[in-house]
Amino acid sequence: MAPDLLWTLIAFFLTILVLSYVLGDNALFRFIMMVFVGISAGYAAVLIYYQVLLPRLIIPLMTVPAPGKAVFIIPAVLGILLLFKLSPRLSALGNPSMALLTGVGAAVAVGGAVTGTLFGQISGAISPFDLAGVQGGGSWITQLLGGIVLLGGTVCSLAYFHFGARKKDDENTGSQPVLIQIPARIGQVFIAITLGALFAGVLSAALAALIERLAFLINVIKPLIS
Amino acid sequence: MSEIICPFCGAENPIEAVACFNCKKQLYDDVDPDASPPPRDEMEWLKDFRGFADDRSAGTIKATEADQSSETGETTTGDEESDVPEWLARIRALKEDETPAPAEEEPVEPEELPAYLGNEAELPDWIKEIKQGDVPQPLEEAGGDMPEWLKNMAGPDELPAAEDITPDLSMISPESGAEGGIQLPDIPYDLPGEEPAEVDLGQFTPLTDDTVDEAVDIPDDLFEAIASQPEPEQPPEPTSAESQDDLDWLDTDITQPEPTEIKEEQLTDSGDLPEWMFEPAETEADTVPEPGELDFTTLDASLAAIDGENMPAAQSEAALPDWLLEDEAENFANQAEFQSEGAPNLEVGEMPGWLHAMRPLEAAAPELASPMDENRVEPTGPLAGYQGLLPGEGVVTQYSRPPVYSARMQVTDKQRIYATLFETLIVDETRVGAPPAEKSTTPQLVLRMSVGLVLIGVILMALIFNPGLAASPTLVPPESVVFYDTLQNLTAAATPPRVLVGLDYEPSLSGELSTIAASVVEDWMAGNSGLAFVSLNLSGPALADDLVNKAGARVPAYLAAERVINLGYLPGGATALAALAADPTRAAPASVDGIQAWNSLLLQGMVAVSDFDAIVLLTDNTENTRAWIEQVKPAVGSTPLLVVSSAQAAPALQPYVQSGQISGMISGFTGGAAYEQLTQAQNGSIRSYWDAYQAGMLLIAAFMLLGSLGFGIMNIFRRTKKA
Amino acid sequence: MITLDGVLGLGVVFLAIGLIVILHMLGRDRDKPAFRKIAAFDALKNSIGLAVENGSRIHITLGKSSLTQSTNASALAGLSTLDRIAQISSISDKPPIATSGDGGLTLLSQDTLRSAYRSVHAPELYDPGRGRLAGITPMSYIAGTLHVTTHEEVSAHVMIGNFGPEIALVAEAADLAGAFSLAASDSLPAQAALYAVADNPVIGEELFAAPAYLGGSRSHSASLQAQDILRWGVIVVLVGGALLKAMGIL
Amino acid sequence: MRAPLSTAIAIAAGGLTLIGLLIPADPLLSIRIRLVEWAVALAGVAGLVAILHLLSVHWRKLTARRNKNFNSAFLLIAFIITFITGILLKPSHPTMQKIVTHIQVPIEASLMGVLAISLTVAAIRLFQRRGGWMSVLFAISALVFLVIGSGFLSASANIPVLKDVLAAVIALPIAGARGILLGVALGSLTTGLRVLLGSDRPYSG
Repeated sequence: MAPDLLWTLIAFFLTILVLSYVLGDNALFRFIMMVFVGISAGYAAVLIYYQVLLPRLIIPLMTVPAPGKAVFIIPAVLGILLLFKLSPRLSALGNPSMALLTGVGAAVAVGGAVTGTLFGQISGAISPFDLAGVQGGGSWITQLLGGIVLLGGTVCSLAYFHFGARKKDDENTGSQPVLIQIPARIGQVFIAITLGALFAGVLSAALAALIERLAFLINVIKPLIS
Repeated sequence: MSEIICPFCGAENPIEAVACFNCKKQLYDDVDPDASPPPRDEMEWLKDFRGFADDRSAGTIKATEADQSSETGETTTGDEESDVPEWLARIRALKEDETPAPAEEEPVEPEELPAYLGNEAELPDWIKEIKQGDVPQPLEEAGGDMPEWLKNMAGPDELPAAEDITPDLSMISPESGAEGGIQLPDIPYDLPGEEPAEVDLGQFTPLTDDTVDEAVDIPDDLFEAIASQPEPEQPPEPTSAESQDDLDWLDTDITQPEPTEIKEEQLTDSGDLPEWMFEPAETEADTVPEPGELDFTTLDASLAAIDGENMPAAQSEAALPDWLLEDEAENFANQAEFQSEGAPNLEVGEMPGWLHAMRPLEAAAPELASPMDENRVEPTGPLAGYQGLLPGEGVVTQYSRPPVYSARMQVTDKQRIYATLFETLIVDETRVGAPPAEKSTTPQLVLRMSVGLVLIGVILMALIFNPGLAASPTLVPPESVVFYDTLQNLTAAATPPRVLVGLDYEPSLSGELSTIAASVVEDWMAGNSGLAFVSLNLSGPALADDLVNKAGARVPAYLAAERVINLGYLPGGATALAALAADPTRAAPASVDGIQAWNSLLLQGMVAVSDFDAIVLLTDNTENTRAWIEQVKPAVGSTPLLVVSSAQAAPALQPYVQSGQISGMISGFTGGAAYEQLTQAQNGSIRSYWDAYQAGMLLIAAFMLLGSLGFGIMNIFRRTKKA
Repeated sequence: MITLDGVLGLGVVFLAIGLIVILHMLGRDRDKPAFRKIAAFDALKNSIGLAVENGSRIHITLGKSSLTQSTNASALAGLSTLDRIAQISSISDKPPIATSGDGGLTLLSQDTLRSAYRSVHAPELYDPGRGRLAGITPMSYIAGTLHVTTHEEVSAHVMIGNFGPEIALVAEAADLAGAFSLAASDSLPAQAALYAVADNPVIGEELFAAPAYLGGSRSHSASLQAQDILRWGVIVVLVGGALLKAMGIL
Repeated sequence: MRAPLSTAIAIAAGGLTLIGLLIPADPLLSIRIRLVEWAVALAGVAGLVAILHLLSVHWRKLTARRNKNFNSAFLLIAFIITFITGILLKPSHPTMQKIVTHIQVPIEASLMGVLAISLTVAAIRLFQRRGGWMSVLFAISALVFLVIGSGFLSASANIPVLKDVLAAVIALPIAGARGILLGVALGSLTTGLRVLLGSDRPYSG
């Protein structure tokens, strides 16, 4: 049997077994899921070794001359310390490595949130109000109205998430002032519309995946039938 | 009418019978066959009563002594109140008031004792009497023929030394015992009959060597005293130290009214009690504490606390262990018998009518029904020869019907109304509702299965027959138009463009994205563009190769080996992108094949991301696209960022499109189909799926509409039902 | 190269730090600030109580975001939530189980469980097997989490982190198993899918409020208050910027 | 305070990286790049450690006295085969490509297909699960965008009014999405800062 056909048959049966989940959870599906987790973990381990550790740690440590080595020794040591996480007794030795990882990660999250999303979205929200450069040949009134609706929607959606509330007795949850409740309600409308649109998008993507899989099954069966 | 069952032949005899009419045997062990039986109405109840007195502890002796005095004609005290027995006071109280005093109604609750002590108004009559100071009086009167040791116990300040007391105990005469007994309050009269049983246990505990050793040092003369006791199994009396401890223990009882605590204190503190008293108590410690005995000690203590002048009596009584009080009671019993036997001609004391009238009431109480003679010797059975055993058959013969008391509760109308109100309040709580039906997942599974099968069936039909009914989209979103224009402009340029392609979709969505991206990559290939693939996910490099192979197969003229380089996987997500934006040659130095990418023909001379003519992002997730926009876009300046996105990410990416951070975008099958319309591609890959896609989308919409309507209407009905 | 965005960004960061620190210092433990009611978190508290009562397990899944990705903030919030839940349910017969789709996140979930048990003086409850990697790729992570859903006697699933819409498969499996499910994600597609599938969906920013609503430390409340202040700052900037733009000044 | 060294490392590394991100000028930029490289390498090691832990968990399940899970054996076997093959052949080898394209892709894409059915069922049962006007709006919006997404309305694209209406409707979700994104950004900001201030220390286990 040609290796390509073998691979195709493997893909064919895997597709059928996974789609059998539509009929309910079953032993074959669970078996396939476990195999899948194992294979993806194996593939990831190989990729991490060849594309992360080898080029970023091991090779530089072996090739880079002494002065520059120190730069690679630190992550190597931290990496070795991280291996102690496998031992419940010695796992604390890996904490500094995790601390560095977490600190850098937090910084990346903060930097991205500020320069990327905050500034990006604010400039995006106010850009329709640039009446000087009306896009697409549309009238400036349409653009302004559109901008106002979107800005209003954005502001109200933001207001919906306001957490503060009036303290009632000793409870830590209370009601919000009307000044916030009204925009919050309007914000809910926009959020519901957005979630609905996103849901349709997710359904569309998932349906596309299903169609592609079913088309694959047909393509495999067709030659066998004819 | 009660009957007596013969313990020997089981024949029933009338209650007044002394000997069984059937077997002619004595029905009572404690009746001397030689002695002429006294008239029933005089002696029978007295015998019972004496028996009762025998098994009562010291308190009862007051009543016994009163009877005896009625026989001997001896008056105890001049105080009228004092010679009225407590039970008589109770009967009077009963006559006066329908509701009996709690002390007589039920055994004294230890918890209530402090209240008793604290609140004088609630004190039972007997305690009031003591408080009136009529108890010490007999002590003074009896002082004449009081033994020396008892005189010494006049007051707490004159407490005699232990060695003075201990030997004299052996010389206690019935009289002195009686005198001593007189001081004792009649508390045990109200106590259940189990209490003496416990005392018996104490008496029957064998005095082993261990116990002797463990006991607080017992002087030799104490053993002589034991030997001089009428019963050989009488335990040794406490030493002076113990009696002193007893006094302390009395005091502590006030502060610790809890019966169990008191008992434990007695049990645990071996200094308080000698070992022989300690052990049996231990055996009973496991059983439910007997309020009787505990009340006794506690109340003694309360006596001590109530009035300072009562101390002598309390102390003298407390100084004497239970078994000694028992012994005094026996002496009375023996004396009474002795008198009845030794002086048959003596005129029998007249039984007062009131005493006779109340006797059935006494007989009714179970403890009164069992006369126990400590002198009786077991005639038969394995315990033959033992003295002071509980007479089983004797008890059998003494059963009598308990009196019937009215159980009717007298409540006022107001109380009844409150009760009814309360009942209505709790009726819902007490009603057992039907258990909530367990949520069944079967309908959901059936719905899931049927929806899945229908959807798959419809898609399969559309794929197999491909009717071509679905019209290609003519509405093309502006961002797709920008995408198309940018691509066309770049590929139309004199020098083929070099494009950085970020492959950032998971295998799960490769069905959608590889299909859309294939036509885009084909167009880049058609313009002989140089493509450098970089991926943010692990499967990316493999998916990139697969995409290039698929697209390259449709553009035979394109030399993929020269024009395409796969920079592989960029670990670190946003940080890797930041590194890529800062210095691509360091972030992705080599290709997946291990070639130094930036020295290759394709990427030669490139040092920054901005050197690329365009950045094309094939993505299925918003976050990584955001990372590209946040980290890479600022570094590339005017270089266009074109996005081919999955339909699931498109709405979330719209803000970035509108803000101009994304130059152009194709999203989902719809965007892909629109792009194919723009490129006029004849056999685009999306076209083959279009019918199935549109049918599937409309079917899902129909399902959703039907489901929403159905469940929405059901909800409305449910609400109206509730209303 | 110093850019205006960078300087402004630094200003925003220092403003946020100042707000958090000041509000943290002003806040008192006894007089915690009041927040609006979020039904999902009330339901979560109840389900934790029920899980402790009936001796079933609570499953917290932290998503697939790598620590080096900008989406890791949701995972960090998930870790704080895991810490609180582990503390609250420490008296349960079955300690909670945490799954994740990233290596670093897995190790952090183990550390979080360990420190949570130490803080309630029950270090013996810690079992590294309770903080595990479900799968290293996004879909294998879902596959591994599905396995936990069906095999670990879980009565409550708490999904807090960065997911794809495929997390809906886990929420559906939880629903079929009759288990409670609370789902919060910073990913918009995942939020949309979970809104339809999960029992108690948490929308957008509410995800970051989970630790404070579960009775977290004063700093959690302070950061929520700071978020509110910054929110109105952003609203003011939006409106002001729009006006200035319309007037051609900006 | 617990783990002072780790906390100091987290605050220092995070602070330097953040400043380097916002002010990309040397030496801050080079420090940030270096720290990020270290973090990436450590993330790789953490991935391997977590994978080893995953294997140990399934090994325990396999060797457990009670409730043995034999599927764990298949997981371990699948891992070993893939790992050895990958180490020997390297990731760029066609066989490794096939593992992705003929094993991972079919399984993941099929799961995505199953998700389509799950979401359809969820959409049908939406009002059974929860009522409220927000759900009604969600359902209406989803329906409208499903129809638009299907391209069904493209046939009637010539109607000018409909074209404008569709353009306006398609733009509507932007407002909500922007509001959510801004909110998430604020949440990310404060959450990240809690770590940078040493208030949250998930690494102090």
